[in-house]
Amino acid sequence: MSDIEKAIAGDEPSLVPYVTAGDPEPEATAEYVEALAAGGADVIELGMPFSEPIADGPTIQNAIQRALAAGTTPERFFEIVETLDVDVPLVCMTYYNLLYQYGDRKEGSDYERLRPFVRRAAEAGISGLIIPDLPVDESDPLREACDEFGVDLIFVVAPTTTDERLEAMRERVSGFVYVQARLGTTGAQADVSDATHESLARLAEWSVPKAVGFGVSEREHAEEIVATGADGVVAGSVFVDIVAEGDADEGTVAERLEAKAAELKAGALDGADERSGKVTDGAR
Amino acid sequence: MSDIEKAIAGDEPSLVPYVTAGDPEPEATAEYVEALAAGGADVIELGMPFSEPIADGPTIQNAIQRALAAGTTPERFFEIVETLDVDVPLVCMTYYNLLYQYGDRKEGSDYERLRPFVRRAAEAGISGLIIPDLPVDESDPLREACDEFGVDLIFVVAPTTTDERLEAMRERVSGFVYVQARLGTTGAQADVSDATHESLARLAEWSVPKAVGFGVSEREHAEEIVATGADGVVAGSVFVDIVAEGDADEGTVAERLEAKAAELKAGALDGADERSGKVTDGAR
Amino acid sequence: TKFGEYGGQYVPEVLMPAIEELTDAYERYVLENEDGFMDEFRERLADFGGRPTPLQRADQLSERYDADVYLKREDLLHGGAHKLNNALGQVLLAKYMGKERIVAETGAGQHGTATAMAAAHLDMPCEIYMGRRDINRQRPNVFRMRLNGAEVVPVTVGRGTLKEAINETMREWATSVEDTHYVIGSIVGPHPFPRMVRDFQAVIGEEAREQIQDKAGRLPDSVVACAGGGSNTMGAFHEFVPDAEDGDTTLFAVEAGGEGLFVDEDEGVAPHSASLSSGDEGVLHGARTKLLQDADGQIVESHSVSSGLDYAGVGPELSYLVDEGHVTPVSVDDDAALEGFHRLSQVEGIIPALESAHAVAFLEQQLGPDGVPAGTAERDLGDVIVLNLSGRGDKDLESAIEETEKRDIDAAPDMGVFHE
Amino acid sequence: TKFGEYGGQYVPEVLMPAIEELTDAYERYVLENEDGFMDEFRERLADFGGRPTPLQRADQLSERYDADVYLKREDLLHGGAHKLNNALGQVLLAKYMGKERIVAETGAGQHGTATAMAAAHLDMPCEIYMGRRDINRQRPNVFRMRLNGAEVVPVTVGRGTLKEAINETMREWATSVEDTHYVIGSIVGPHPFPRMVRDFQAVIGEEAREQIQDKAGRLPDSVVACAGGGSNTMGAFHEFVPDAEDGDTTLFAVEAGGEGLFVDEDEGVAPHSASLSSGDEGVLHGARTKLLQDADGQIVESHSVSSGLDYAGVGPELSYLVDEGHVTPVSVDDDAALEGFHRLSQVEGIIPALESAHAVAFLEQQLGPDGVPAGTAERDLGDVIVLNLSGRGDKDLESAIEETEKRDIDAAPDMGVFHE
Repeated sequence: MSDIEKAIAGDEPSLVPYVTAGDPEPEATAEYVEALAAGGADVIELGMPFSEPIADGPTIQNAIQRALAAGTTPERFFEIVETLDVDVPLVCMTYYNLLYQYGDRKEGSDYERLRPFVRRAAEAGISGLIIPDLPVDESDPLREACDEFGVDLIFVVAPTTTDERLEAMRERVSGFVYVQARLGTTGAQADVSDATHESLARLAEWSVPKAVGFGVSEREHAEEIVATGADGVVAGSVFVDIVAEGDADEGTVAERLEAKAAELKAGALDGADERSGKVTDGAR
Repeated sequence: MSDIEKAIAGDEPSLVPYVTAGDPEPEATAEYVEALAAGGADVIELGMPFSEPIADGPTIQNAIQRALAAGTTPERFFEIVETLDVDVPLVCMTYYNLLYQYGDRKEGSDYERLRPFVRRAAEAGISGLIIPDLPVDESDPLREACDEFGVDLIFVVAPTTTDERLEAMRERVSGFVYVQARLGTTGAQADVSDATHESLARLAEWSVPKAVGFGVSEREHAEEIVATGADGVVAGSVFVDIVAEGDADEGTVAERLEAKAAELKAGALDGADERSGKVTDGAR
Repeated sequence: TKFGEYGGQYVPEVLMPAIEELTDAYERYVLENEDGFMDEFRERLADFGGRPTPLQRADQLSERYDADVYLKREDLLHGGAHKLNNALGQVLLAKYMGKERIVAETGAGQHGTATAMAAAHLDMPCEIYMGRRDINRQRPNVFRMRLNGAEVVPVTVGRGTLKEAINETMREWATSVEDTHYVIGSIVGPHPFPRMVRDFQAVIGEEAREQIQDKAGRLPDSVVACAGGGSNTMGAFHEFVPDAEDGDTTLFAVEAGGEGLFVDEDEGVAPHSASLSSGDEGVLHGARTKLLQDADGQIVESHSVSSGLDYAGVGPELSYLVDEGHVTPVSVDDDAALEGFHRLSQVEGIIPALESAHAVAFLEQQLGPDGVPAGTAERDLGDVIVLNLSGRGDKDLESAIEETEKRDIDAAPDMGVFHE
Repeated sequence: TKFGEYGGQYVPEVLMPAIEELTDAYERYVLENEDGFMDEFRERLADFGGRPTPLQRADQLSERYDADVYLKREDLLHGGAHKLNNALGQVLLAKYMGKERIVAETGAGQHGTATAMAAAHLDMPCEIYMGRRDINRQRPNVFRMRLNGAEVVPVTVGRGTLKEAINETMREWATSVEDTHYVIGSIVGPHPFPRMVRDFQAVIGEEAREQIQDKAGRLPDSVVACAGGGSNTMGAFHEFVPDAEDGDTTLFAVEAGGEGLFVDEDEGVAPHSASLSSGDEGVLHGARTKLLQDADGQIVESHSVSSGLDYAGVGPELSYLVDEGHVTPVSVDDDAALEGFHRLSQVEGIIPALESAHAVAFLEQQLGPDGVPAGTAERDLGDVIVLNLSGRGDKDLESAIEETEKRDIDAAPDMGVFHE
């Protein structure tokens, strides 16, 4: 069982927050990550900025643009990761082309071209990868490199994913499965779809833990997701919004990140209680 | 022999100046016509303004536009003519549509529709008509009306006119034949083409006198034309320009019209002398 | 040289030889196909111009009007309108005649651009006379002419619009007839222009008559075309005139009703361009025809939201066919034309020229849910309708939007957010 | 799903079912003509689009280059460019699939206008995503889309240009895949788009291959087409690929050389769009292909005087055919393209799109009096050349004139007096 799997599948429901590394500048990221950990994050997703983020909504697109403008190259990303002083596992979310082009080698098999990235990621302290534009059918070379360096490869399951594709993912996934709660790309929205329940039901027999995301911004969302049966809650845009707003009267970015993480974590805990039958403050 | 024919074919070479009636306003025309007569004009051409003067150059187009803007309708034109106190024959130059639409009768044969205009013209004191957009092939109805009321119908001969068309004109022309000295529409230009000589040669046997125009603005032009064998000189734009300039330090419009007419007349007289063998001041 | 009493050659004597030379060339090359002129013309029309143009069934208009409406797609011709048929024919004829230079006048610039294209294609020097004011109003078309290598000569006399440009081109032609051909843009002017331009444009109706019989299995009940000078009109109608004489097909010439069919004698203005519907016989620009004039015979200023229809005269042949009862003149006003512009754009995905939008509007006027059928027109439109879509509307975007904003046009999209 | 190692389906999981559904529909309707789909498509392309487009011998270019130069006149297609072939195919396919709504992205607006036309023609609601900055730069195309009834959705994220519009359309599609089809505008994106768009565009080459054999009596020595994303390129080439494999015909893909074939890593900018000539393999917008990127794999900003070629990637099939040696990538720079624009306008009477002007410029570069032939290209162009004239230049008038004024272009006319 990998670190990530342990962190998510533990006794408590888990929180997986996301921020874009290097947003608004590389120097800021360490403080933000530490704040999220302090707020109760169990695993932290760090976005490595790519110029064409087709799976991300406007909020994260803008964060990525800020990070790129501030010079957050893949190498700089790894340097940031190396400086982090947190004891939660870190997941790198980025796009396939950055893995493919990493390093000096510009030819060879996919496996050979992906290896340098995965090795560097493992060395820097990355425990897992989410590559939203890499379909499971194309993932074997990366899977092989991840296995070699002990890095988890996390897949996203959508409400529309076919059974056949689910089976292909089940054979290859590790760490956790990222359940997309509704159609669309990333972005904070007020509702969490009923589709969550259905999606989780389809994954009931899977051995890896399930974290549900896309649209989580409030304590109640987290509670509902966990009550529905998820092992963890993924939230991104809500944290990126805090970074985008900057320090404010209500607190510094770090303070507000920590508070939001704590809020969502509390929601998740409420959801777990609810699932196990206890009525909590947050339950309606 | 009509008045016009007599005036042009007399012993002296003749001058046929043109102004647009009603330019710049109907009240001005009488003074200008009298000035031209005083300057030595033998026949005076009066333009009746038509909205689409396709045979006229920019100078006369603008004069026509001024006259129209000042309210110079065909009826007003005739009223102007009626007030004139000159003893030279007057020719009306205008376009076919104004003849065709004159009067209340809006149907019938061409002859029936043209008759009212010609009768009114004759009554007002017009001795001849020049209708530059009426080709000789279409002119019989107007010829008939002109004959009825004793009005001359003058045709324009161009350097390019075919022998066949010349013959048709010869059969129908009266008053004088208007010889276009060069290709183009009306307008003052510095040169008078060699084509004049050639054109006159083609008309040598005609019984009506020949007046040559298009581009006459200086004494030398008139001289050259008459020396070449013409009975008269037609000049338009040079007089219209004087009207357009208005009263000036060098004299009123009427004074300058008279002076220019006298200059051209003198040139014509020089030309006649030259033709009969005498050397004059103006000869080169 | 005439159509009944219409037509003729009412031009200054200096132009007569050129017109006689042209008449001779027209008879030999066009009518008798001497030296294979017509073969070359048709081949160039196909390869350079894009003929044949389709006859397309307009599915949504057909449903709306419960009739089979077919569009003759002259908008797809090179240059974006039927104008090229004529310009190419005349420039080629000038070449056969040994002329070395082309002049033409243009108002909105459509005929000028077509002539410039044809002249470039056939390697003929070309000068386009255009009123100064029109040059300023029609910059994209000026650019197109210049890009095609034509000289654009500004005409500054008078108001600087089409009629001054016509006068100036006539004048220029008069000084250069020996080596120069004047490409008149419509079925107007002295003989042989009305007949010759019609013959060059007749390919529209020739194709359409064959195509409709292929597609509908029979002759159309009606053919509808907008009419300004009338070249697209006669082009579409010519082949159907015998059918009209036989009573099989009704030919509707849709004129620009502008803001109403009257003449303001005091101002010398007609707020429309409906010479066939409301004009009187007279002589203009070399031909006897129906035209808009005041009681004295002065030509009045016409008006239309569509600059291509904005002309006080009309081709003499159309005047004749109207008098003979073979062509039915009708009109739609500016508002209706704009609505037709928007309707066709939205329901068929074709942005029509504002000229052609008049023909579209006539269907709505007669057959639409709120239509006001005039006389027997509704009945005569029948079940199978051919509408000549004479040109595309790209040239009209700005003015159509501007004119739309002045009015309350039901079908119009909201441009507010995009229009600065 | 691939062409050799290129292509694939590198998209978020949420889009996979839509892509699988589309793949299934593509195979049934397009490849197997189920329910007569391809018959209806071809019929609509003919009647609505104006196919076949002519293959015209360009007399004056032929003389200049001492070769038979033929122009495939896609500029005459409805809308003014080859784009409609694809847009009509996809909107019709969406209808066969039971979709109720169309979304598309557009940069300069050409694909958006073609899609809006096709959607209006087929009565499908349509939303076009367009960057805010592009909306302001391309107003006439915005008007055309709106007139055709499409919603134009401004994308304000980032710089407000094409790539943000693509992201936003993908995102929109991800939330509405069940009833919505995303009409991709070129042979890019995940399978089946590159193959399907190529099949819709292949009609260009199918016609041209037949036409050239009719006219020249044999296969061409070369086919020349500009290449941005590459849809007109593959459309022109596809039917000739077997001839290229046999060594009979050389296929030249002319890329936008912009201001030079390099990448400024510091600025993240490539002052050109020549992915085939100078790009490296990578993954962009759903497909593995050659693209312009920095050493890290970040996509750089491309550049071309022609907005339709201004794209950092290229269709995966072209990448494959280049590697296999069946397509020869070449490039001409901005200046040469502008000169090509003016040359064709003046000597053939056809104002080309700035995209297509690149193909014209390649002939001059290789065969012109001051040409600088590259490698064997001059020889390979041969005696019979087919040049795909992918679109007309009306959309480019203002920018072509503006760009010309910045430079010293020999062939350009003086616009000073008309350009305020």
